[in-house]
Amino acid sequence: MPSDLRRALGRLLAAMIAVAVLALMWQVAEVDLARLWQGLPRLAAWGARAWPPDFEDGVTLLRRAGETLAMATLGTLLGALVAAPLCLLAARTTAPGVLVYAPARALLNVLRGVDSFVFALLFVAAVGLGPFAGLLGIAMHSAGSIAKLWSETIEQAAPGPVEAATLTGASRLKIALHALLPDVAPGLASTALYILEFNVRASTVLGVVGAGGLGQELKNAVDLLDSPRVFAIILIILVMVTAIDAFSAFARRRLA
Amino acid sequence: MPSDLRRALGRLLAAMIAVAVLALMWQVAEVDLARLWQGLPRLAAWGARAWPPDFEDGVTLLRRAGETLAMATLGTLLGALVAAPLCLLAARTTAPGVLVYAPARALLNVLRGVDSFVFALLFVAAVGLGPFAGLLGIAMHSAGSIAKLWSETIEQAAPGPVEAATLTGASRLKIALHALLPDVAPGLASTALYILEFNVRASTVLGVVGAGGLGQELKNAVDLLDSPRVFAIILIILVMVTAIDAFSAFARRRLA
Amino acid sequence: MSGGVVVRGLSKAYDGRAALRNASLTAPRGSFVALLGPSGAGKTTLLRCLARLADPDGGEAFVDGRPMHALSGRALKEARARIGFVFQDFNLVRRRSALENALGGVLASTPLWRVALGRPRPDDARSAMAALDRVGLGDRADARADELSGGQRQRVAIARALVQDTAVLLADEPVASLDPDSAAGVLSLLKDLTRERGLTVLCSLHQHHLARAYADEIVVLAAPEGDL
Amino acid sequence: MSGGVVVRGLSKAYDGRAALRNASLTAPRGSFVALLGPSGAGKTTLLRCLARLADPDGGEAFVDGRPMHALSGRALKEARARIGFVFQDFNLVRRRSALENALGGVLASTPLWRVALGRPRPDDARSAMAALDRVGLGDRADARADELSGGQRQRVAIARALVQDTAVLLADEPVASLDPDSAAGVLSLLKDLTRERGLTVLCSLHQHHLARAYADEIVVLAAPEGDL
Amino acid sequence: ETLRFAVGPFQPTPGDTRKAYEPFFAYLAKTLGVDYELVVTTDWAGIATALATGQADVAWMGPWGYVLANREGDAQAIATVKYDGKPTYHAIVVGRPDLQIANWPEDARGLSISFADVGSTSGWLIPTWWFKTKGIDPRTFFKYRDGASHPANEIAVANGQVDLATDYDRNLKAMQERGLLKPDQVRVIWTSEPLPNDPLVVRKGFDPSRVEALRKAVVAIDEEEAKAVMPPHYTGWVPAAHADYKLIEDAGVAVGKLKPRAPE
Ligand SMILES: Nc1ncnc2c1ncn2[C@@H]1O[C@H](COP(=O)(O)OP(=O)(O)OP(=O)(O)O)[C@@H](O)[C@H]1O
Ligand SMILES: Nc1ncnc2c1ncn2[C@@H]1O[C@H](COP(=O)(O)OP(=O)(O)OP(=O)(O)O)[C@@H](O)[C@H]1O
Ligand SMILES: [Mg+2]
Ligand SMILES: [Mg+2]
Repeated sequence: MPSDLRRALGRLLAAMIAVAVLALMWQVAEVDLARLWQGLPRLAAWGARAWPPDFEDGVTLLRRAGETLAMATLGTLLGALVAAPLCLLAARTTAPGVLVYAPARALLNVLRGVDSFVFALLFVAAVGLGPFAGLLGIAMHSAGSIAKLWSETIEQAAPGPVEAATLTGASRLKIALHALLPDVAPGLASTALYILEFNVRASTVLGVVGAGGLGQELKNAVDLLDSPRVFAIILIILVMVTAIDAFSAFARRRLA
Repeated sequence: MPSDLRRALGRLLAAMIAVAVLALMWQVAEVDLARLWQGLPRLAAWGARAWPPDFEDGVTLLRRAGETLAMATLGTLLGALVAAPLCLLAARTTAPGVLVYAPARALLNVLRGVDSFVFALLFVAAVGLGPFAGLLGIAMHSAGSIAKLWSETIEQAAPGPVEAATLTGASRLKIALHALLPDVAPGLASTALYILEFNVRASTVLGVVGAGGLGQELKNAVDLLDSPRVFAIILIILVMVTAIDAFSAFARRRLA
Repeated sequence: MSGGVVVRGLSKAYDGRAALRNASLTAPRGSFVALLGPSGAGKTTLLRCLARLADPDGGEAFVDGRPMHALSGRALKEARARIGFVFQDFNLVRRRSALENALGGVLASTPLWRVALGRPRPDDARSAMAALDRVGLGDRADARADELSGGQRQRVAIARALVQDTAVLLADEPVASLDPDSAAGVLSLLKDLTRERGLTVLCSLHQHHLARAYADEIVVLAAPEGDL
Repeated sequence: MSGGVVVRGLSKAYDGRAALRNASLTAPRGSFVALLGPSGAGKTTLLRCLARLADPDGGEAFVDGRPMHALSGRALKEARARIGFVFQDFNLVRRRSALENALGGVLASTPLWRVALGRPRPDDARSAMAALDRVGLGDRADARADELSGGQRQRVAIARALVQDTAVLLADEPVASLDPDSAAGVLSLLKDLTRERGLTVLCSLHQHHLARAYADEIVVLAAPEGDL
Repeated sequence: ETLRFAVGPFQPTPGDTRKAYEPFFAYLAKTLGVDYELVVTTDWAGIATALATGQADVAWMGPWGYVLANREGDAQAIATVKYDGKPTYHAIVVGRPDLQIANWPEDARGLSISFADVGSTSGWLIPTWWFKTKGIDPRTFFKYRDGASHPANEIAVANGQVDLATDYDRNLKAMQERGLLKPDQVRVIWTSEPLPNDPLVVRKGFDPSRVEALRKAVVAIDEEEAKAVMPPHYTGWVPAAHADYKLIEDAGVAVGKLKPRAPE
């Protein structure tokens, strides 16, 4: 009973702190729901100015989309290659021990904590301005994201088959390939393709290294208040996002 | 046999197309490994200029970090609230039918396809400049990301318990709460906290609506090639990322 | 055709390979019918078709008077709610306690908020505890399903079906993981329920002597092909 | 203490609740020992402690002469590789075929690239097929584990342990999901192996008549508490 | 009664901008006897949106940002700021000091150049326009990138990251005075014709009597007062109207970012 009471008190305290923190954040963020409600018609009117989308410069936009897609795909691929070994070391259930697990997770945090455009700028020092630097920046940052999400997917995998494989005395890597991979493959595909999609959508990194990219065109069109062009660019991004989403669904079904 | 041959040929064709596309992307991205190799020492020298980190303006940075955290947390929370019902409609295994599934996924694609700073600008029309508009932008975009990742986690859940619950004749929502949620909870926590972390790191959205944010400070410092300040900001981001990662690990262990 | 289970010429193939071929049987209301047959004969397939967890390719399957093979939508949902099912591999929610799993049997009638907050109605909690007691698991009610032994899990699955309190119970080898005493306990409990409440039990079993001891009738399913 | 299985005073508790209390048994090399006991008695816990899938709280467990309770690191890994294990809930890789699962038994000796590309050595493939044939699953070798019936899955798990070809086999109710004929087939196969190859079998069973028919010795485990 | 002010990216960081510009808005609010709030953004899009939808009242904008806001949301210029006494400034192109360019721009062909973001008057619009009048597309003529801020552009040239960059004279001077750039680190290669300085802008539908009061209040700021409440070198305001920014508007039309205004 007293331990029950203590637990209840602890929960109450935690809940109170959470509410207080949220309230503070609410203040900082100047949340004002009434204003949002009243403003919605204005929002609609303002948004309507984007009609019809302006595809006059369509060829440029498509070229930019192609560049973006190329860089995002290669960058994500490279990131995934780096992530593949890392994720095994950074998952609680597959890491050889906390002496590997902790540094591996710290490394992942660093890779994610440094924005891809910062990595890209570093690589500018090595390979000069251009898409290659952007690609490398994307790869570094993506490796951190992919490995984190993968490691957490791996932690959720069914432990039984891995246990069975362990009893054969096989190496960790073989166990992972034989008993783990089939179980988590759809999840791995899902997150890798999400990161690819994210990189396709990402705006800042490629502009910084002078590599153009669709995100930069979007930012420019917004700066010029050219809503129909913004709309056109968003439609192109949407096509890419939808294609990647469809491919992701296909891959997950194949791997299921 | 002929069907086997056809399948083998199909695979070969797919592999060749994939290689060709990658080669093309390789071209577009101007990949040049030799140059990277030669440039690495320069990279190291350039990176070393960031030492020591410059915390002179530390108080400002901490305030920015607090603002960022507040906005990211509320935005992600709001996004997750929107995502919770959406993800059930957008998961193949829980959607009532393709007539709901397809539009739900399309909606998610739109939410992700429109960048959060574009959403934020739309909300400026409704609620004016300031953090609230940024928060709403983050929420809309995050809802799309969270619901996508959640729906794909749900698709991977063990079907057995859901089947058992279905046979009781209970409503979809009750089935999801009783039989699905415990199975996927660690995965849901993992991705929601990843999106929170992403929003903490995100740079563009808050500056556009005049809400500051640490990402903006980073962008500025990078633009000014102020490496010691960049380093300081990255260290602060790292602390937040590590804290969120630790909280994520804690939550996953609690829910496991 | 009022009550009970009637199967006529039921067939089901997976990817062109027959799993169940032209099966027929009748389990009148209040009877205990045992389903025997070698591994791979289609026992599970038959039971799943009866609950429309699988769609039969041909034939008819009536449960408690309803044509399961022909229902869909709302009607199917209602018909299913009247079927208790013990799965061969239990299908427990592994991160929920034995008690919570047993309470899954009354999910349909539990208010949403109670499901969300994990606060069952006191009556339901009592009947779930009673069911766990009857299968000898009263002292493990708070243990999580993934902390239970194989036989304990199977008994939780049985308790869940008992809590649901349906007219028909389809049980897929419900005592496979149980020791002889527990198995006898469970089967005589089911037998009693056929007498007391008119429950219809269709139950696949491996052990012939158990079938002979408890079943009113035994149906033997032959493997659709030369599968051992 | 050369070969076989020796357990002395083995105990294991989960969260302060005893799952196994002071268990002792001996299975000499080449013998077939059956482990009986009610559901929850600790049969699975004992077998898991023997393979060091669980860490015993006290006592000694020797398998094939090695002190499993005291090993760690490389030595533990090597000792484990000499133990074949049939899990109560099979632990198959559900998205792999029956054949691929059976091939899991020789994972340790298969080159990495073969594992990665799914190209087993022809010899291994042959012996895996032979094992599947012996448990009557030759015609289902290409079926994915999640497309198999309960009894078929259990037989794949047995085939995997046979393929591993170890000195000691720990089997946790390996025939619980099998019909009488299949069960007899599997148990006599194991019995033959004890004679032919000197395999030591420690096997938990529910059905007393099977234990009496096949085991050289029967060990009965009582529940550590008043658990049914 | 609160006036909502907004100001854009005039200084390297929003924090710097706020520090430099807040005193002016505080003064303005005090003179008009109202409360105020001030938002500092990192580009013009947010401000223009806010002005067009009635979410901000008064903004201090760049000329090109203003013209865009005027087109899209009917914002109106009411005064132009004076810098060192003059209501005009110049766009410039700076380069590394060691560049040998005798014949501009022909000799610069193939060099790398960094433009500012497309919302910038001097960093993007005016140079793009000028090159266009010479028959040059900077995207193909140079190794081109855009999107950097003005200070970033100067720093990039000073560090040799790019050969050339766009900026405006006031910024170069300010950075040199604050020690962010040494005098010999960059060289001015090209200077534009005089451009109208930043306007003070009010939103569409802003109360006309208020507009007059505002205009009077800012025009009344003399050099002494300006020293106290405005950033360094800013010396006051002259009255202005949309027509004063026709040059900018024409440039926007010429580079194809604005449609020609239908004759009224
Ligand atoms: N989802 C599936 N896909 C393909 N084949 C299946 C599937 N489910 C079952 N089968 C096959 O159908 C046949 C009948 O399976 P079923 O599970 O009904 O057998 P069973 O009588 O329950 O056997 P057991 O006693 O082993 O549980 C088996 O050969 C099995 O492999
Ligand atoms: N991971 C665990 N956490 C907590 N308790 C456990 C765990 N595993 C087993 N137990 C408990 O330990 C006791 C012995 O379990 P064990 O699985 O060894 O029984 P068993 O003899 O194999 O039973 P069965 O015949 O039902 O498989 C049971 O009461 C069980 O609930
Ligand atoms: Mg079955
Ligand atoms: Mg057991």
